[in-house]
This record gives sequence, structure tokens and C-alpha cells, in this order.
Amino acid sequence: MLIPCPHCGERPHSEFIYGGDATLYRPADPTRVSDMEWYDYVYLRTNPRGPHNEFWHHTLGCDQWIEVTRDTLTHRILAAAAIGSSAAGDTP
Amino acid sequence: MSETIPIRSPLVGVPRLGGSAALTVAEQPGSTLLHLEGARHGTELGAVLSTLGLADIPAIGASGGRDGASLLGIGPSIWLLVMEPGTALPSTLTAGGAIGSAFTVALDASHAYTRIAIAGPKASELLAKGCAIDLHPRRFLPGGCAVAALAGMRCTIWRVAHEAFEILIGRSYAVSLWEWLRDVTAEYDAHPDRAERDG
Amino acid sequence: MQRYSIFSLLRNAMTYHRNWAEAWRSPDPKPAYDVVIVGGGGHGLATAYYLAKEHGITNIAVLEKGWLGGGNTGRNTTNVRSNYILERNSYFYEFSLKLWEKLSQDLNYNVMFSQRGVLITAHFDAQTQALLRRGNGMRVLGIDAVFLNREQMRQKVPIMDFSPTARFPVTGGLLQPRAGVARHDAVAWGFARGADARGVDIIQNCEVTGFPTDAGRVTGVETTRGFIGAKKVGIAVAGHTSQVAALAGLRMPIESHLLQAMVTEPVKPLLNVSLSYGAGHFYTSQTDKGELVMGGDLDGYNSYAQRGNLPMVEHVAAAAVTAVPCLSRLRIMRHWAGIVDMTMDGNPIIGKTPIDGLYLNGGWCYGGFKATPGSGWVFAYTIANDRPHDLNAPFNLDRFRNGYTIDERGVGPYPPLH
Amino acid sequence: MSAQPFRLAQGGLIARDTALRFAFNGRSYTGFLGDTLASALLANDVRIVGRSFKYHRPRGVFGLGAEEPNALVQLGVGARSEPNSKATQTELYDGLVAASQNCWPTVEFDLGSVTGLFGRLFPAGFYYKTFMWPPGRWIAWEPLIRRMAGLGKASLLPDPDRYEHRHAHCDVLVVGAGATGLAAALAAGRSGARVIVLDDGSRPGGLLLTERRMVSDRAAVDWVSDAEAELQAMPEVRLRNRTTAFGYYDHNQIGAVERVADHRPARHGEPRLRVWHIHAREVVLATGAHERSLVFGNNDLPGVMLASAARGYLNRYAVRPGRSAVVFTNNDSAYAAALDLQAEGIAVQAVVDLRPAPPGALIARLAAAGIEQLAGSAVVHALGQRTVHGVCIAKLDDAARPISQPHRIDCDLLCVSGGWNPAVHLHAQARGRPVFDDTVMAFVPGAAVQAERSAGAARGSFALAACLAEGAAAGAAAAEAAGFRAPVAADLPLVVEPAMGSAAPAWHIAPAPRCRRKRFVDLQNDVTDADIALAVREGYRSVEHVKRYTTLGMGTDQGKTSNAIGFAHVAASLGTDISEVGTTAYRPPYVPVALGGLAGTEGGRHFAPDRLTPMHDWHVAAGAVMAQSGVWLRPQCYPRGAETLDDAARRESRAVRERVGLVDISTLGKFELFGPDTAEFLERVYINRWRSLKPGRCRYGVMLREDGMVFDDGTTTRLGENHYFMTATTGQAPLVGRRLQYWHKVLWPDLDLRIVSVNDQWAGVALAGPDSSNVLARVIENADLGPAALPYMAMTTGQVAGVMARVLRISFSGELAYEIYVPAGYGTRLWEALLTDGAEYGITPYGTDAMNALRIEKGHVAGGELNGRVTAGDLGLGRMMKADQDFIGRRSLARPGLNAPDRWQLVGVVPEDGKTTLPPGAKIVADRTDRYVGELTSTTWSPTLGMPIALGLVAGGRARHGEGMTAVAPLMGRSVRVVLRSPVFFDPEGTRLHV
Ligand SMILES: Cc1cc2nc3c(=O)[nH]c(=O)nc-3n(C[C@H](O)[C@H](O)[C@H](O)COP(=O)(O)OP(=O)(O)OC[C@H]3O[C@@H](n4cnc5c(N)ncnc54)[C@H](O)[C@@H]3O)c2cc1C
Ligand SMILES: NC(=O)c1ccc[n+]([C@@H]2O[C@H](COP(=O)([O-])OP(=O)(O)OC[C@H]3O[C@@H](n4cnc5c(N)ncnc54)[C@H](O)[C@@H]3O)[C@@H](O)[C@H]2O)c1
Ligand SMILES: Cc1cc2nc3c(=O)[nH]c(=O)nc-3n(C[C@H](O)[C@H](O)[C@H](O)COP(=O)(O)O)c2cc1C
Ligand SMILES: [Zn+2]
Repeated sequence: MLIPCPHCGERPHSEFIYGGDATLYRPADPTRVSDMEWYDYVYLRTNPRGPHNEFWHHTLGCDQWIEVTRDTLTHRILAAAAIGSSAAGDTP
Repeated sequence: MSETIPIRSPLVGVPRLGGSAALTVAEQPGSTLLHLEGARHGTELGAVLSTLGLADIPAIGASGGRDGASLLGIGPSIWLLVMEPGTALPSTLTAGGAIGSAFTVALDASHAYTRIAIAGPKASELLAKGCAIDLHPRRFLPGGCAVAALAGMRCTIWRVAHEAFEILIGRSYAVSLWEWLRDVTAEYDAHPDRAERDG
Repeated sequence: MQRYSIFSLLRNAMTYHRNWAEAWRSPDPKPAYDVVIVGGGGHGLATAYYLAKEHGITNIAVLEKGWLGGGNTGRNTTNVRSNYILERNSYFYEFSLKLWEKLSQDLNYNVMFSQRGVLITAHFDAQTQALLRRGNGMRVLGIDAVFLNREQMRQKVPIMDFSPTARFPVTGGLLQPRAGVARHDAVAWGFARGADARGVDIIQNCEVTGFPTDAGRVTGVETTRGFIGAKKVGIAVAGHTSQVAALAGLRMPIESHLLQAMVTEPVKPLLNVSLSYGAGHFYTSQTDKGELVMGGDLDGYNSYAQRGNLPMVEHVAAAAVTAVPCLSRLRIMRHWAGIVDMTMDGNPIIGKTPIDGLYLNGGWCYGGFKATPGSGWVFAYTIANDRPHDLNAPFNLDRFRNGYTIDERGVGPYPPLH
Repeated sequence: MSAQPFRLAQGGLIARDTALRFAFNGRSYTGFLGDTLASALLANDVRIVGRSFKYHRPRGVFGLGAEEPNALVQLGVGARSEPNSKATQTELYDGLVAASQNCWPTVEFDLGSVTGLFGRLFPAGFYYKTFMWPPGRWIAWEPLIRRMAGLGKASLLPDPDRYEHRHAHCDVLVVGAGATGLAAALAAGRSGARVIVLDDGSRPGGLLLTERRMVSDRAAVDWVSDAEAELQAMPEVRLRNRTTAFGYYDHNQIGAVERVADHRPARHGEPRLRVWHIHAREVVLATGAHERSLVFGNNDLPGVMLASAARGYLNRYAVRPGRSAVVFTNNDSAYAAALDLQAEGIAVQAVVDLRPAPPGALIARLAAAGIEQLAGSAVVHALGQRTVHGVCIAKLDDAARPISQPHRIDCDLLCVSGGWNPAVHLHAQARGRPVFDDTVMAFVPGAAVQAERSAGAARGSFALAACLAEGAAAGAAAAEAAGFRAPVAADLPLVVEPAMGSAAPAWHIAPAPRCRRKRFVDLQNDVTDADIALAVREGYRSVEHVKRYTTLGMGTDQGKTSNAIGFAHVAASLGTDISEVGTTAYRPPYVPVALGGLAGTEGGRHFAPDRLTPMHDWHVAAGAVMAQSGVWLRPQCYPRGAETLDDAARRESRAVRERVGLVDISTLGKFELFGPDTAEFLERVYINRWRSLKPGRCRYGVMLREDGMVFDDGTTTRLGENHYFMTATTGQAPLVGRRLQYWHKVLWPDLDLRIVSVNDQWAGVALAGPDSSNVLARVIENADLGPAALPYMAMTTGQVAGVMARVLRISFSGELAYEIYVPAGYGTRLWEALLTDGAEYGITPYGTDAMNALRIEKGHVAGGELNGRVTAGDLGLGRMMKADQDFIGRRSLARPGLNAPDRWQLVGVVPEDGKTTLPPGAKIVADRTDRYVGELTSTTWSPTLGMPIALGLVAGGRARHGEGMTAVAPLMGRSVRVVLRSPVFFDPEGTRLHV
């Protein structure tokens, strides 16, 4: 796979380390959420078979976390963006 | 003052790589490096840029500068200032000087990296043995730089001329990278060692 | 069931093997069953087999979306062992290993369980200590384990790099002699034949697409071949657990990841133990046909693409020639991948779900082949009695919420690290 | 050295002036430069090359290249010996040594072939049905089976050769340099695009090199040379022979293996194989087609050969593949073979064509050449014990059943052609789905998923004219797609194409009545039509089941010549058609690739880089025993004279307790944090308080994972108002770095701070022991070390040995101690200065063993305890946790599992008798001996207490101090009575720290 790093350009995925689901939302104040909500945040994953918003860390490159939308079935990359400038989708 | 005390190279004691018409590989000791983050656009930055003879601050993957002082864009609002050995530092470029206030972070990195020059017609072929980036001169122009894996180690690769590159490798990795270079440069006679001659 | 033996083989040779019976039928689904098992892999088939054999429930259908055994059962590197760190794992996998030891006779199908031993090599002090803790724990629990020193290692696997220039010198190794490898396809086929012989309908090319419920209780399954009624439904779909559970509205503590494997060209016997390299991602064993089957680490990103990528193949190759230099000239003949269901603690989930009559068997990560008989046995027990057996009680779905995770690697809720 | 009886007097693409000597099965022969081992063996009348996998039947050369199922040899000797090498792809070189494999005592007389006599006992899957007794004793039968299986022998010696990788990028990759590929490359190259052309042959040309054809009034071979020359002249085009694309991966990345030095010795420093990682914008697949066999009795005998192969040996290598031949085909392509053979004086007895009415033009040409033509007929079986001596031929009815009484024709060569399989492998690997095409009777590429297009024989266009046209079009289209303007191909080479009739469906020729001769589908794995029928009959109906049950296509050739035939037999047995059945999955590699090549330079010496500390050279020079600690090399201890490692560690730890020692701690993770929100950030990532930390002060901190388990510990020092210096443990440092960034950039981007890893910039030394302050006082300038200015957990800066240093009064050992940090390039300078000025205090360098002993005495946790399953509470650090603010992991702590009474908690452990050493890795058992309640996590010998001690984790351990238990290590046959106690063995009040 080649991951288009928004900072460095297209690089082999072996330069990156995977950071998992990018749609998780850590409660602003964990003390205010139910055990169930916290459990959902820490443990439960949608694990879609298709487009997936995920984090990658460009460990052997710019050393930044980036956000990528990738199809988990075809491995096609649909979008890639720097953290925050979220072209890659709906992180709060 | 510590500036005057020479930095001990991690490559002291490892066999040196000689040179050939095809390729030379040599350490470039003694440069002063500054790790810079978060440019504060303002008068100080202006001062720094003019000292470097730059109209604008280099983007990621680009570099610029003059008089042996070059600024490399190595990350999102992250730069590396490379000052050649012996270049008398304009006061603006000392961590204490303007540069210190032109950036949120200005850290001495002179000890953090080992600098290796790779030059010759075979230079990009050599790099292509361990680096996935496209080194075609159309794609990776002189002056361009990239942080990428070389033989699985994180390096800043800086093309200083059509056939000349500079590698900045984290100091603790320098010996491992050097040994890899020794191995893969053998075919260019870049070093006299004939031990493993074959056939 | 037509019994297999050297005699039946001789008899059938006389008639040029024209009279062998089908190993399993290919029936059409009935309108309803007592139990429907989703997933015709080793675990699903074993569950059906033990439901019939141990609990007398025979009105069962196993529904497989593709061809039976075509999932991870059909693509795994076949290590069967019980050399675990944590007590609960030890009990469960040792139980499974004991079933393996009788499996060929039990199924009257030779699954070629070869107890040649599984060996983990040690290279660093911290690692040696960890292996000692592990092996000592196994021994306390009555599981076989031996620690080999460097010399004994040299005897056992002379082809490893014992030279002074070895990248990571071998200092020792933890061997489980009773562990070994088996013929993966035969496991699926043997269980299928055994289940079929006890009346189980194995229905291939039948994908489950929904779990109709009534008042919180499952009533059957929607499939690509229509609705099939069921009193109880068991899910055993490994890499697709999240998808299938989602059909029942359940979110899983699971990520699906790629795990690759590869085989070399066949060669004469070279390695007589299943070897697992402690200093890199590489483990291998030689099949009876002669290929060395190799595997390494997960590719490390969510994926449902049942196909590998080059970097991990090359990393495994690098580790292989580093560990065993003479492998360098052996050629890889084929490489492939499977989709493994990585849980948040690296251990499986076998038990009840919030939905009555719906049971879950999944989260096997990269290690469920060895569990096949044990998993089928406890899952059958759980379905038959509507409560888990002591052996699988700890592997319940609630453990994540309650903080009773079973984390062998100790890396927490980061699936690729397990 | 024998002459080459089967070599033609002239012709062929071989250098007759360069004779090469080689040995096969101990006999020596000669061939010519340009030969393959296969052509040279045929030239020397060597027919039996190897033995088959299961029945050990004699086998000869069957094909011409990568598709070869039979002619596998043990190539080379000693460390360079390679099993299963295809003679058809092995270029001949002087001194080549090869031998037959899978036979004993000789390939001519192989005892293994008795399995053939009992062949009937070994149908597909026979092993699933027997060897089950005595129970659980498969292991007893296994060795027999294993010895019979397995083809060649692997060398047991380390491989002396080198391997490398090479990355390449291009606009257009053309795979295959036959007529199609060359046309494609020319078209693409002329557009100025960056083009790479690969061919696995030793020279471009593909099948053109085997055909006597004209391409625009030039001999095809000359056209090829011109094309090659033009491509060589283009600056942006790279043409690579001996390079096989083996895998088509995601995002148009292609893996290819180049045989750099297999056909000649490697030059100095040169690799044997080079594995290419090619990233191509567009790919043209011009990989050609593999000819198929036909299924009839004894169709595996040496002397049975693909028609295209026979033609290749004749035309390219000037070798007579036999004396008198019969050609058996279902399509036109084999006619050319018949005519070429006849022309070279090989008596072609007959062309047997399954088709009742082959094209008239072809019949006429045969007649003109005086070759008998038998239409609507089949070879029902071949005759001969060890090689072909003749064939039996019968007329067929419409259902392809023999009707006439078979009649015999003598011959020693039987050329077969069952049609062609386009090489769709790479297309399929690129996730294309091959579809069955009834007109060419083969699977052809389906819709492309990646940026890839097939052309020529690879997509079922077998006419040369079509190949050239499609190639040119594909090359141009690819260049256009990559953003280049391809000039319209002006001069398409002209070729006269013989009219082509369509092939006859010829999957299955019914055997003559009561004919029991084996009829092979997969020659390498000895899979017969009967095996496939049996599999289906037994219920293994999916083509994937048939494959696995019979091993069809699972050999080193991956069924290139056999799979399609097998699928057709499955279809026949199921009564459906082949497009219903489909294919088995195509997987990489297209041809087997050596592990060494895949490993490249990463194998062996360069496997995983070592990280070295700034003082590494000093340690080595001082005779330190260096030990791997994660990615780092660290001194374990510095033995003197005859000291054992234990002696050395004890001496070193005693020195620290009694006087002063120094240890290299440069491996610790080091971060600098800047910005107004840093304190807030620390509050959120550490379990303890940070806002209260004053400038110039240090604090110990613990981090958790979100699941509440301890993640890492270390110290953080406030250097200035908004400037902090953090250390992390050596092992976790990289992970900590990534998590810190994640927490900041992903969770709390609003926090104003920057985190910079400064790992390589700083060298770190811990100076510890009662005399440490005295030593430091001597080396440091302008710094006040007095307890007031620099109390415990405070920091200062000063000039040490002339360089600016950060001095932290921190202790891991429990002694009065300092962590001194200087820029890495001055690390050795600092180290040596301390040794010099410490000399009179008997300063002693110590390694990780002593460091461990000291921290264990002090009850400080490390790797063994931080196993990822412990909470701060388990370690007795619960009190550190702040109550009033959230931090990473806190929300998970309330869960019952993390507060269970039987959680394993940190304890100290000592032998009951005060002297017996504690076995490392021991488990702790209490009342019941068939269960454990805990384990020893770190064991050592206490310099202070002068006895063995350990840290351990024990269920509910904190409440069980004083309890007697047993530490058991069955692996070592040891068991020691122990007593649990507080984990702090040394100076619990910490008086030594606060002097
Ligand atoms: C490369 C690799 C190496 C491995 N090595 C080992 C090893 O050495 N030792 C070990 O113990 N384990 C190993 N494993 C893990 C092991 O293979 C699996 O854990 C085990 O095979 C799981 O078996 P299963 O029956 O649960 O799943 P599978 O065999 O995958 O069966 C699940 C079945 O469910 C079917 N299915 C999915 N969705 C549906 C649906 N909606 N409707 C109907 N059917 C459906 C699938 O088609 C599949 O056939 C390895 C795995 C891989 C991929
Ligand atoms: N008359 C017939 O029925 C018939 C049938 C088939 C072929 N042909 C003849 O064959 C030729 C077809 O031309 P073509 O160029 O399409 O096929 P080709 O077979 O001539 O060339 C294909 C080339 O690709 C190479 N190759 C295949 N896979 C490769 C890989 N993975 N990596 C690197 N190289 C690889 C092969 O070694 C070969 O050199 C024409 O001359 C045609 O007349 C005729
Ligand atoms: C233990 C084991 C041994 C295998 N041996 C072979 C083999 O000898 N030849 C072969 O072509 N494939 C072999 N394979 C791989 C299979 O052909 C196939 O690739 C694998 O089961 C995955 O299926 P798929 O490739 O159809 O997706 C083996 C697989 C396993 C699990
Ligand atoms: Zn990047």
C-alpha cells in the first residue's frame, strides 16, 4: 500500500504505524459519561468492511499523525489529511 | 565554550568508505544544526530570512539559504537549519539571537544527527537500494529534501546537487546505517575492501 | 457413515475407487432447525459435531457463505499448542489439545496431528525470563514444557544460526513436546463428515444476512437462500464477526486484520519441529508434503482484503534467513492472507449475547485453529445448556466492560499489538 | 565429454563458438552459450530428467520456460545447491552441475517407483483415510510419507550469496518483451514517458524467438533486435531481461525478481538476485500465454512435449527434440511445429487433430510437406516404459469417444497442444477476475481494477498481427493515461497471418475400453483425471476443494499448464460448464522467489538496526559485556579478570552502595515540551499532580493506558516557566512519543504546546552513591550542589568538563545520585571526566545488571513488573493518583476487575533460609500445588542484605507480607521456600536520598 501523507506525499505504508479508528470520540469529561459509553469508547469498534476513517503515524517520515479514509476491502485510499484539517471526515 | 569543543562522531573507529569515480560516501562532521518549530511571522523571522537570503520560509520538502546556512522544511512548520562547518554564525542565527524568538522552538540539534555526503553518478542508484522515494531528477530536484526510510532507518535526505545528496541520520543509528552503506556500496568500489570478492 | 481404514481403502481399490460415498451431502435448507450455526469453518463444524455427539441435538444446519473450510481454517499455519502465559488460557487450550490427541480416531478422518513439538527461541535475558515464567506456569498446571539451553537447541534445530556472527545468538528455547501441527483442511472436512453423518445439514453458498428476533429472542436467520427458522443460533464467523454481529445490532470489541502466510517449494525433510523465532516476526513448520509454511506478524491495519502485501512477506523472509541462513535459497511458491478477528485483549469471545438464543464464538485472532475442537466442544455445551462451561465462562463478552480482560501480551485495547 | 548428437548443424540463437561444459547426474556434457539446461540436455539425448512427486514416474522436459512442471533439478552443489530448479529456465554456464531429484538410487532406476505399482492404493486423499492406527500415532507413519514426498533437498549450509532490493518508479511498466510487449514499449517510449520493460527471458522476443516468421520483410529475430536497439536508445526507457514480475500488489506496486548472477559468477559486491519494488502509474501486461497439454494414457512419458516447446528447442536452440515425431493437437498452433520439425529432418509421422475439419489451408501445407494428417482422431495413449516409443491413435465420434480400433505409430517424440492459457496471473493478482472465453477456449482477463491493461497472447489474441497492434495500442493508451502524448503508431509492422481455425473443446478424451493407463492432468503433483472425478464424487465439489483434496495446481509451477484442464474436468464431473466452475485463486508469486531475494539486505547482519549510545565505544574498549535491550546495545556489566558476570554485577552494585558508580542512561526516552499549556497536558497524561511543580524541580510520574493499566513511568523536570524535560523508559520510549503526540494532536489540539523528541541530542549518565556529590563537585563549575540549592528532586545547570550540563538530583538506585545530561557528542568526554575525578573515590562504571540489583533492592518497578496487566494500585502507587482531575485511564479504574481482591500485587520475596538463590521465572504456589498464585518478576542478589531477593506479583500480595510460600521452577527442577515481604528492601525511609 501507498499512503499519501499530506506532508510528505505518497509513501509505502511500511513507513507508517497504524493508529486505528479515527471516528472515536473521547468524552470531554469522562466522569460524566455512563460506564456503557466509556466502554464503547475504549473497546467497541465499528470495524467497517469498506471506507474506514483511521489514523496513521508517519513514523519514518514527518513524524506526524495523519487521518486517512481507506476502503478496508479494496485498500483504496479515498482521502488523507493532516490532523485537524479534517478532509478525511467526521472527527469532532 | 562548548561550541569550540569538537563533537565526537559516532563513526570514530568504524572503517571509512573511500571514494571512486562512480561514488563517494563520507561523513560531513562539524556542522551546526538547529531544530526549529512554529515560525512566529514577524520582524525576527524577517531578520532571519534576510540573513539567509530568503524571500519566504521553505515549504516541506524544500530548502533554501546562502553562505553555508540552509533552512530545510522537514515537517509541518518544522525546519532544520544546517550551518556548514566553519561558517561564522550571524548573531541572528544563534539560538540566543533572533532565531530564538522567531520560532516557538529553537533547539540545538548539532549532536542529534550524523551527516553523510553521498555523491557521484551512482548516488541515486545507491539510495534506491533502500529508499522508496522517487529520486528521478524531474521529481526530486536539487535543493529538495525528504524525511524517509533509508534501509529502514529514518533519515533526512537532501539533494544538494544533481548527483549529490546529504543524509542526516539520528546519531544513535549512524553506525548501523554506515554498515549498511558499506555493504551496498561494495559493487561501486567505493571502498578498497575486497574480502568478499566472489567468482 | 462408510468407515475409513486401510481395509476399506484396499476394498475400494479393487473397484477403482468408484464406490466411495460422499464425505458430506449437499442438501437444500429445511424451513427450520433446532440450531443454526453461522459459519462453516472448523469452529462452526466442530460445534455442530459436538452438539450432535455430546448433546444429542441433530436437527442442525451449518450455513457457509462460501465453501466449507475456506476461511481461516483453510489458510492458517496450523500450530496446535497450549503454551500460554495466563491460567485461563492454559486450561482452555490444554483441554483442546487433549481433544486433538484423539481427534483422528474420533472423526475416523486422519487430521494428521503431528506432535513434533512447538519451540520458541530465546535470545535476550528479559525474554528468557518471560519464557521461564511461562514454562514454569505450564508445568505447575500439568502441561508439558521443557527449557532447552543453547547446546540442546543446537541439537534440536542445527540449521539455525549458531555461528559467532549470528545477528541474535540463540540462548535457549521453550519447547512444548506434545504440541505440533495438523492438516488444516482435513480438520474442516473431518468435522463436516462427522457432523453430516449425525444428520447435520451443511449448506454451502448460503450467506446469513439477518437475525430476525421476536421479543428479544432470535427466531432464525435471513439468508441469501431465504429465511431459515431456528430455536438457537450460533455465530462462528471469525474474521467477519463484527459484520455478522452487526446484523443483530451488536457492536464488537474487535478489529479485523490481515494475517499473511506463505509456503516454500517442497523439499525433503529439513525441520522436525514447529519453530517460532524469538527475535523477529517469523515462525515455520514443514508440512508432510515438504513445503515450509511460514508466517509472521499482522500487517497491522484494518482489512477485509483476503490477500497479502509485499512488506510483511519480505520482513518474514528477512527474519527467516536471519534465523535459519540455509533457507535463503529456498523459494516462496505462494503467499496468501486471512482476515483475523482481533479482540481488544487478544483472546476469544465464546458465550451468550444480549439477545436470547443468539450465541457468539469469535475473536480468535491469529490463534484459533488449535482451539477448533475445544471451541466447538464448549460452544456446543453453551448452546445446549444456555450457559457457558467453566472452561469458556471467563471468555465472556462482558469481561471488557467489567475489567476482567485476559491480556497475554499486556498491551491493552490496541488490537494490532496483540 | 560427449558430442551433442541432437544438435542441428546450424541455426538457432546460440553461440557455437562458446562451448560450455556441464555435468548432469555425474556425467559431463557440453552445450553452447545461449542454451538452457533443458536444451543442452536434449541436445545430448538426455530424456529422463527427474521423477514425479507421488508415483516417482520418469519425467522429461515438457515445456520451454516458466510453465515447466517436470524438468526440476537439484542445481549446484554445497552451499549454493538449489532444489527444484527448472531446467527450462536455467541458463547454461560453464561448470554448471545439476542432478535429478526425488529418486533413489538413480533417476533411471528409482525404487520409489514401486508406489506406481500400488498406484491404485494411493488415490487422491488416501492419507485422510488411513494411518490412523495405533491411536495418536500418526507421528509414527509420518516420517515415511515425508521421506517419499518433498522433491529436492535444501542445502544445510548458510547461503554465501548477497541479495538486494531496488526501488523504481515509472509512468508505464510493460511486463513481457515478446512481440506485444516490445510493440507496447516502443509506443509508450516514443511518448517520452518513463518506461520500464521486464522480461523473464535472457533476451527479449518471447515466442518470436521460437518461430520462423517474418515481421515486415525482416526475420522476426531481427525485428526484435531493432526494437531492442531503439528502446535502449531512449533515455527514459529501461529494458530488463532475466527479470520476472512476480507479484502485482495494491496501488500499482509490482514486485519483480532479477536474476543478476545466476548465469554467471557475481562481480564483487554484486547481488545474486535483485528484487525490484516498482511503482508504476500504468501497467501493460504482455505476459503471453502458456500452451496446454492434452489428457490421454501415459501423457507424462519423457518424449511427450508441448508443441510450442518442441518448436522452441528446434528453432531457438537448434536442438532436435526427437528423431521421429507425432503431433497431437486441437488447434492450429501445433501445425507450425510439425512443419518446422519436418523441415529440419525430424520425420513427422502424423498430425493428429481432434477437429473433424481443420482449416483447409493447414491441411494443404501438411500435404505439401508430405505429412499425414489424421482429422477427428486422438492419441488415446502413448507407449513406452521409460520414454515414448510410440502412440496409439483412434478415430473419435462426436462425443470424443474412440470408435476405431487404435492403431500404433512408432515415434520418440509426441508434441501436444491442447490450446493456450493466457498468462492472466498478474491481472488476477491485481484483483481482476478472469472470465472464460469460448472462442479461445481459455480464461482471459476480465475488467481491470487497477491501472492495468492486458494485450496480445495475454488477453487471448494469439495472431502475431493482433499482438503487435494490441501491444502498440496498449502502450500508447498507457502513456496517455499517465499524462503523455503518444504519437499515433505510424508504422505497424506487417505480418502475414495464416488463417486460424478455432480450437476444439478437448478437455477430455475418453480412454479406450479397459485402458488403465494413468492420464495426468497435473504432471508435477501426479494428479490424474480419475483423482479429480473421485474428489467430486466424494463431495469435494467446489473447485477450491478439488484443488486441496487432489493437490491440483499446488506444485512449483502452480498449474500453469494444467489448472484449466483440471477445472474443465471438475465441470465435466459436475455436469456444468467451466465458466460455472471458475478458477482457483491466483496468488503471488508468479514464479517461485528465493527467500534471500525477498529478504534483500535486511536478512542477516542488517536485520533490525542497533542503536548505540554516545559512550558505546568506551564501553566496548573497557571490556563491557554488551547486551541487547530493545533496539539498544547496553553494558550489562564490566567483568574484570576472571570475574563471572554475577561477580562483576555484585562488585559494581556494592561499589554504588558503598562509594560511587556511574551508568550510561542515554537510552532513556527524552522529550522537551514547550508552551503555556504544558502543565495542563502533564496533568492529563500523568496520574499525579503537575501544576504545583516549580521551575528547577523534578517529579516522578506514572502514565496509564485508557484501560487503566500502567503504561510507563519516568521523571519530568520543569526547566523554565513553559519548558519541561521528560524522560521515558528505554523500552517504551518510541511508543510514549507517539502517544504523547496522539493525546495532544488528536485529543486536545486546543492545548498550546509542542513536544519534541530530543533522544539523540543528549547523552545521559547517572552518578550514584554516597560519594557522588564529591565527585560531581570536582567536575562541575559554577553550580551550587549544596542541599539547599540542589535538594532531592531538583535540577540545576552547570559546566561539566567544560560543557553545559543539566544536572538532575534523581535516584533510581536509592542512593544519593544525579542524572547528568550533556549534548551527545560530549557524552564520552563527560564519562571520562567523571572517571578521572572519581578515581580517588574508587568510582566504578556499572551496567544494567547492577542497576537492576539496586532498583530491586529499592523496590522500584521495571520491565518484569510493568507487564501491561498491572494497575498503579497493584504496584502500591495508588496514593499518587490525584482525585480531583481526569487523566488518561482514570475512568477505567472503577471497574470491578481492576479492584478484585485477588489481583496480583507487588511484593518483595526472600528465601526462607536467607541464602538459597531464587530461580528466575519461578511461579509462586501457596496452599495448592496444582495452581499458582503469583510469580517472581525480577530476581537478584542484594548487595546490602547479602542474600538473594526478588520482586514478585502475588494475588492479594500486599496483605500477605510475612506469609510463607514456595517459588517453583519445574523447568529447572527447583523449588524454594520463600517469604513475602515489603518490596522495599533498602532504606525504606529514603534517608540516603535526602542527605
Ligand atoms: C495466516 C493465518 C495463520 C494462522 N495460524 C494459526 C496457527 O498457526 N495456529 C492457530 O491456532 N491459529 C492460527 N490462525 C487462526 C485460525 O486460522 C483461526 O482462528 C481459526 O481457523 C478460526 O476458525 P473459524 O472456524 O472460527 O473461522 P473460519 O475458518 O474463518 O470460518 C468462518 C467461516 O464463516 C463464514 N462466514 C462469514 N460470514 C458469513 C455469513 N454471513 N454467513 C455464512 N457464513 C459466513 C466464512 O466464509 C468462513 O468460512 C491463523 C490464521 C491465519 C489467517
Ligand atoms: N498461433 C497461436 O495459436 C499462438 C498462440 C500463442 C502465442 N503465439 C505467438 O506468441 C507470440 C505472442 O506474443 P506475446 O508477446 O503476446 O507473448 P510472448 O509469449 O511472445 O511474450 C511474452 C513474454 O513475456 C514474458 N513474461 C511472461 N510473464 C512474465 C512476467 N511475469 N514477468 C516478466 N516477463 C514475463 C515471457 O517470458 C515472454 O518473453 C506471438 O508471436 C504469437 O504469434 C501464437
Ligand atoms: C498449511 C498450508 C500448506 C499449504 N501448502 C500449499 C502448497 O503446497 N502449494 C500451494 O500451492 N499452496 C499451498 N497452500 C496455500 C493454498 O494454496 C492457499 O493459497 C491458501 O489455502 C489460501 O487460499 P487462497 O489462496 O485460495 O485464498 C498451503 C496453505 C496452508 C494453510
Ligand atoms: Zn509524512
